[in-house]
Amino acid sequence: MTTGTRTRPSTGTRDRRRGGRSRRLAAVTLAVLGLAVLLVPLVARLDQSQVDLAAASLPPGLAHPFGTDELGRDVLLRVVYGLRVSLLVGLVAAAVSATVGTLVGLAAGTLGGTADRILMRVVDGFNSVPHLLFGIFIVALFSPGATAVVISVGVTHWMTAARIVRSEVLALRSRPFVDAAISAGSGRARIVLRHFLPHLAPHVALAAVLMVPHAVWHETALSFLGLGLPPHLASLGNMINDGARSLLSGDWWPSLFPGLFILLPTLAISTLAQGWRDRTDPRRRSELQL
Amino acid sequence: MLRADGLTVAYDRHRVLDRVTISVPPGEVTGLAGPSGCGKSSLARVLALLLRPAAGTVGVDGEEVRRWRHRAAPALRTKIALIFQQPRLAVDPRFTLLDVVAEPLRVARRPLDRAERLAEEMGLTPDLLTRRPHEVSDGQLQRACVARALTLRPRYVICDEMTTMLDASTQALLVARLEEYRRESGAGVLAISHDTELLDRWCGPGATVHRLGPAEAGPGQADGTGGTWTRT
Amino acid sequence: MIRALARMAVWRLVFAVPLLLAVTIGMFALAKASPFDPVRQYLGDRALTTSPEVAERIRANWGLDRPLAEQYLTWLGNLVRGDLGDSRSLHRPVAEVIGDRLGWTLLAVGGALVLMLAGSLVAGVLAAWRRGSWLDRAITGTAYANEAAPVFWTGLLVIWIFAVKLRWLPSGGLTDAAATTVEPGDVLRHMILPVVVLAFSQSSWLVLFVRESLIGALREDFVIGARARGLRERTVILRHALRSALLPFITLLGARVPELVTGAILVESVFSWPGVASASVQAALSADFPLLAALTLLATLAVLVGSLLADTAYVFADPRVRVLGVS
Amino acid sequence: APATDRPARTDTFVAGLGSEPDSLNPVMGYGADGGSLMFDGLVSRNADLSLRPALATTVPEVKGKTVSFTLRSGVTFHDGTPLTSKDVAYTYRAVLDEKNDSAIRGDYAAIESVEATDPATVVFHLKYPYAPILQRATLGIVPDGSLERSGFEAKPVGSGPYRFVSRTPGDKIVMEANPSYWGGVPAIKKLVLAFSSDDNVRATRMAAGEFDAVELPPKAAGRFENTDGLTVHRVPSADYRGVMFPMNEPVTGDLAIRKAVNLAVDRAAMVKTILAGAGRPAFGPIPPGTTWHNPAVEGSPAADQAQAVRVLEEAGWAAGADGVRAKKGTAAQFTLMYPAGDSLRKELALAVASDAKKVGIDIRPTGLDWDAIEPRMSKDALMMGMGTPFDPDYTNFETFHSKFAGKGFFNPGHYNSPEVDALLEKGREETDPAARKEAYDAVQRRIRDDEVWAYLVFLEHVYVVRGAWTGVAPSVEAHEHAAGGLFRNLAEWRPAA
Amino acid sequence: MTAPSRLRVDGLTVRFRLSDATVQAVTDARFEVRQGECLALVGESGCGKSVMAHALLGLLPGNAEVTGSAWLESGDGDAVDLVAAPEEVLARSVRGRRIGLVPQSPATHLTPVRTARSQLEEALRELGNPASADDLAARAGLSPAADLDRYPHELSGGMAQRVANALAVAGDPWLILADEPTSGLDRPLVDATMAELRRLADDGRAVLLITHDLRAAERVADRVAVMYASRVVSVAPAAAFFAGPRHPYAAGLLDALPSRRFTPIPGRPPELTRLPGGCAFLPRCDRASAACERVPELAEPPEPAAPQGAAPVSPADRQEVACHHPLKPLELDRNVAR
Ligand SMILES: Nc1ncnc2c1ncn2[C@@H]1O[C@H](COP(=O)(O)OP(=O)(O)OP(=O)(O)O)[C@@H](O)[C@H]1O
Ligand SMILES: Nc1ncnc2c1ncn2[C@@H]1O[C@H](COP(=O)(O)OP(=O)(O)OP(=O)(O)O)[C@@H](O)[C@H]1O
Ligand SMILES: [Mg+2]
Ligand SMILES: [Mg+2]
Repeated sequence: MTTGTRTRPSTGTRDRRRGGRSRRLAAVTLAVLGLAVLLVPLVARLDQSQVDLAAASLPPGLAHPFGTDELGRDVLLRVVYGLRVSLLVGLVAAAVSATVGTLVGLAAGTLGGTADRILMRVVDGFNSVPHLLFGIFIVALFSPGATAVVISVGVTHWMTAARIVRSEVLALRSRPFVDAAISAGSGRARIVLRHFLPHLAPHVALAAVLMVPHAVWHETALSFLGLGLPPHLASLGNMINDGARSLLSGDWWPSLFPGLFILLPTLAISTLAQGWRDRTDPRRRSELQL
Repeated sequence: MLRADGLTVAYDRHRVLDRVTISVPPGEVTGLAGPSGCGKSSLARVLALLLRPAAGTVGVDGEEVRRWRHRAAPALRTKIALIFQQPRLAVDPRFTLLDVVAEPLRVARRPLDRAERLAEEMGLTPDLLTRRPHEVSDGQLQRACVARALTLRPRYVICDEMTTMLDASTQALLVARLEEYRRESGAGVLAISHDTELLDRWCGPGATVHRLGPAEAGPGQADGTGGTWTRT
Repeated sequence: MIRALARMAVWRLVFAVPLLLAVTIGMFALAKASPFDPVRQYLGDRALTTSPEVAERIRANWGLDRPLAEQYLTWLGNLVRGDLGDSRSLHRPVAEVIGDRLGWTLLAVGGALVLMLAGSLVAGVLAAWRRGSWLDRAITGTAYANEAAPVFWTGLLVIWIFAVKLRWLPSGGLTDAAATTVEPGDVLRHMILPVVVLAFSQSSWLVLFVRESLIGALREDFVIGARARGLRERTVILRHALRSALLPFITLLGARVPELVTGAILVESVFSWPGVASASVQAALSADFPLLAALTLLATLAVLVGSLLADTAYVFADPRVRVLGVS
Repeated sequence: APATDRPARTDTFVAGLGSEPDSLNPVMGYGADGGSLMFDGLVSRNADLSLRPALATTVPEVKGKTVSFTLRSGVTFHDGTPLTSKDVAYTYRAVLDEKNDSAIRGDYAAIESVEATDPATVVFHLKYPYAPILQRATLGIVPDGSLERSGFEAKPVGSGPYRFVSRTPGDKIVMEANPSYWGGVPAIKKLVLAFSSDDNVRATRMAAGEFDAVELPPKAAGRFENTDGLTVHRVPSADYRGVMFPMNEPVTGDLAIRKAVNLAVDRAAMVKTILAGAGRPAFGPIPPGTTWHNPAVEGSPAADQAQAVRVLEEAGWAAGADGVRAKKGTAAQFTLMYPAGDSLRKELALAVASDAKKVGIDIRPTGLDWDAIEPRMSKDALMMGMGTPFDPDYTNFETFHSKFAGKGFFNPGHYNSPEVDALLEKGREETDPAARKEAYDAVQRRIRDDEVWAYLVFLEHVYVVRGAWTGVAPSVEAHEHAAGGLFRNLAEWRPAA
Repeated sequence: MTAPSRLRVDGLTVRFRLSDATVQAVTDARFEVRQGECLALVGESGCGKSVMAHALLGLLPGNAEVTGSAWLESGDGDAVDLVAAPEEVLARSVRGRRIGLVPQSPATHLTPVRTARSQLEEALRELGNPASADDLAARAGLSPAADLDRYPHELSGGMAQRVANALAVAGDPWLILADEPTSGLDRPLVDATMAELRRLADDGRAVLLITHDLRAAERVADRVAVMYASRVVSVAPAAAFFAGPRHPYAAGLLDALPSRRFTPIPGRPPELTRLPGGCAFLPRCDRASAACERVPELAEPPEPAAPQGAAPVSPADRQEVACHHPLKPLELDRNVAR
């Protein structure tokens, strides 16, 4: 019998390194996109809405790295402009709906009883009215524009987050450590802030990240109805919708590139959110080394 | 005086305590013993105002408690500190040990140095304070919970099996610390334990040790009779 | 516990009536405030060549010129008598429109729900279990891409692969174009693609949430406990970690139903599936009060039942929820 | 290559259509222009759009304010009941009945009353002399009392070459050949109209062999070109798109601006890229190649920027620093609205704006929904679309007559020309075709001279048909889809040998 | 010939990597648990007992580094190194089946959303044990009818402990790692649990009993190992240990019992992130000398505990201690007498 001394190595460092790389990549991606969105409109000498029928539907090439669409507009430039609109709408709407949802869910879950009953029926009520109708109405109340779209997405999409948050709070609030916190003199607000929120954060973050592309599409639907931003202005969703028509004639670039650029920031944000969660989750290190 | 009169506790119609009466006078150690599952921890939770009894009253320094958990006035809640039986469950896994100990101070907006001092008194080394609960041993966590209980200088300390996870030496250390605190502040201590030897040693002569029978055994009696015996 | 659940159900019933009233009133108000003119939507293409007098007359016939309260009360009165009115945009009694289509939507949405449930559980569990592996990356990447991509891309891709290239499945319709009867087998074949696309397109949330909460659960002590007992990995993952991570999943199942219906709209139109979802868009856009109100009523009932089921399921999924009660 | 390997179905023909009729009731407007295969009108149209008798034995003459039709004998509805003048009178009265909310009631506003004098005769009494009444007689005839009977929508009964079998709303309508059709039994025994609103999906389903014929946007049809066994039909239409100018606004009210826009737009490029070749440049409301077209109203399909600039300079619109011209402090700038959901109009609007920019006119496109557009039409220009090939009175009367100025979508630009008013009225009342032609020629010329619109393009509708057929007779189509398109005479299609 | 089965831990070392420090949780542990034997492992809170138990089952978190070896040898010559064995081997054939674990905080090791019964029955089923859940529960001191159908949060501390005890033996393991199996139990239950463990050992199994309850250990343990600051500092037969421990720390520990002096060992335990170079007990030890700057090896003390001239000591009776100045066996007796 041999008495080999072998080692069960720590997987932690390797994991951290790999996670670190993808997080850095995500951060760089977001930074580049952000810079492009902020700077390109300042320095670009091309007009994103300039139609040039003679140069329509050119495949990606040197003059137009992403090609041109069926009206001869430069897809790259429009993607940058579109990102501006869509990122703004997506991020703000996601933040709004996640915040509202979290607040309502926390309130319902922590207060319980009648407050819970009423709040959850309000959630049901909001869920019952067709989202589209609701969204349309909100936009009509304000004048069409980015603000209206953001509010419309926010108002129609907070319910999912609210329900998730509430369900988690229901499970959390009977945990003994909450009792311990109460016993230490903590009031409701403190328990919510210091004990519930950190536990809920990953779920809320995930819901918010998922809301980003959703909001982009919501904006496009409204714009198609003439209630969002005018459909000839570049937004990623509008571009994909427009590009879909040329799909069958084999022109993939006018719809593929904007599609990629909805995905890219979403993935980057989600990677960052994951990293943040892993850093804050105390149990990250306690995962077994399997 | 922290006292409970005719306490009945039931979980979903399953009755755990049946008309139990107990009192914890300030400045003294009161013992509580009883078989496993007889309702000691439940009684402790009621006394800490965390669980609303099905019947009976709880009085803190003569004031009858009408609201429980969050609703009880924070001043009342922090008068009574409960050291939970299962430390792993009683701490938020996201807190560092220092956060755990200092939480009551943070709530009360008091300086945090007392937390570190207490932790040290309980034999926790400084390197432990930055770790999270699952990175320390159960005994270390239990000591953090004891330290937490003492941070706000409570008038009553309820120790629910405070020393189950501790070796004899640390056990002796903790009991000594608690006794020190009791003598210096005049707080009342309710010591819940199965370890009669420990209770004997801790409570000393003249102290009351309540013995809780299983709930089926009928009403728990007032001091000095029935299931309770007083050491002389 | 049963009593608690019964009490909860009774409370729901108590709340249901005012909620239904509130929702329908809200819906009427919304439709009224909608920028879309029902008469113009009704006239469609012809709106441009119809004289304003004709349009006015139709408006009057529909009672649109009367006060909102009166319109609502009339509608409510008819409803109580079991008359849902006539759909303006579809020129048929609302009951008939819904009766014709509801079944197909329920079939598709129900199928999708089941598929989505099973599929996303499997995918989410795999991703969480093999966290950080290429499998996880593939699953999460697909989930995000799926959420970012429009449904019609997915639909087209699937049609192109399975109907055009492989020719395994029909690409649209309820039955074969030439069929005049509705044969179950035929419907089943036609159902596959829309149901799969619908389930797939709506599953991102579920997959990612299952993954998320399972990852959280896998870090808990009780998983170590289960492993220490020598239970099979499958048991540990499914019966311990997943079982305790189900709460958000159940919630999502309940909360995503409205989204599922929204998704159904697109899928129904891509696959020419004769469901009620596409009719609901039409109703919303053309401010077709009677149809819209009936559909909203249905939706409210569905949402109420859904949330009741979800809350009941909580209690079974996590007994700790019981302690302080679900209202 | 798309499916050609599918065994040819001779008995069943599946046509893939983009939009589904809301209603199958002619009274509500279904196939009013003869586009229904389930219903016959009193008259129907030949491929060249000339009228021919259908349920009527002859195409009658309009005499002043009355016209009477004699019915073909022995015609029965699909349910076997004979079709009589009572049914005809019922149908028209139902359309005119205000209670029925018929969308096409306005089109029949000229009718005072309809009388069934005997089982084989119906007499129309008109409110005013109205030459196009015969064109309106293509309306399908429904059985007496069918609106009062519930279930007509669910199972419509007509007298046409096909009878209703079943309908799955959102999916398809199935019909079968009427074995006792007076006009002869159709060769296609079973006809399925399958609906699929997504253009790409329709094209894909065609490729997958599920459809025998399909209507497609030009780009999607491109891939079927030169494919064995498939024929691509491009059918010209009277459906035009153009910029409607508000005449009372400072900028668009200026003839020079309108003229310059008309000169600056590159119609050839629009047809080539935006329409993918499926269209023709437009210079007036009546399509070339139809009887009523005035060939004198023509222009250059390519842009003439030099001429546009000259016109502007002459009128005093001087070039400004930012490239936008101005005249007496007014910038040559206006808004061009387009319906947001209509991508064709959006693209045309963008193209117009780009072209105009080159000559110093700043046009700002705005996408809105129709309800937002309506109140703004007297202020802002609009990318409009209309046109029917049937009678020049249709739409043009309301669009250019000053008495309709500002009434809904009729003459929204407030065009006001007494001369045109008179000519339109003459055309409407006159029954002599030659005199009418003369009047409408003059109307077209005046509109052209006044540059009331900047007409851009006439569309062509594109169809792909599988297999070889004889009897396919496309005719110029209208803006509305009530004429059936290529499929209007499916009953006469015969498989080629 | 079949040799007795045993667990042979040799140089087992566990390090936790933290962002700013390394925790020396177990250092060079060396001991054996033989068939039929109950080895009690005692020591100061936080000295590494539970970590060692988890290390033996491969259940340490991702930031742990385990070196050394721990051979689980069965009578038929089959041996597996628990440190080097791949996860599948541990999962399939070791955990639950050959080594059962009673975790220290039993309540957190129970899945919160399932009843005790369902978890117990599941374990029995998966581990192929035909015994009934009720029997097992009854043996652990639970009342099957009243207690088993509860969810973990409805169990009292002692009940959770008993459930954990029952679960640990569900797979009928050869070795039981019992980490504080009696916390929260009242005296009769403690006695019953200890008797049960003793019975298991006598049946040819082995028990590694980690406990603070020295009185209970005294009754069932064959030998006692003492850990201090991550090292095993003393291994001795139970009788000898309780009669007179050789290590100063062990002596102090016994002295602190409520039934004895009830005073803590003076000084503070060392930080495991910054262990001193020499004997870790040095700062608290009244016998320290310059020699203690060197880490003492675990070895037989100079004066054997066994009476002079007796037969050679069997391995089971051998005493080992890691101290440069071990106590004489009698020195403690004096204390006890007081
Ligand atoms: N949340 C709860 N829901 C239902 N029953 C409970 C709950 N908590 C405790 N019980 C039951 O109440 C009884 C008393 O529990 P308690 O924890 O008070 O006992 P204990 O005396 O502290 O026991 P131990 O000494 O084992 O800790 C037990 O039977 C237990 O099962
Ligand atoms: N995951 C971890 N990361 C870092 N340090 C850890 C971790 N787990 C345990 N430790 C440290 O390792 C040491 C040994 O812990 P262990 O749980 O084995 O102690 P123990 O001997 O079981 O004590 P107790 O009697 O209190 O249960 C402790 O000092 C603890 O702080
Ligand atoms: Mg207890
Ligand atoms: Mg331990």
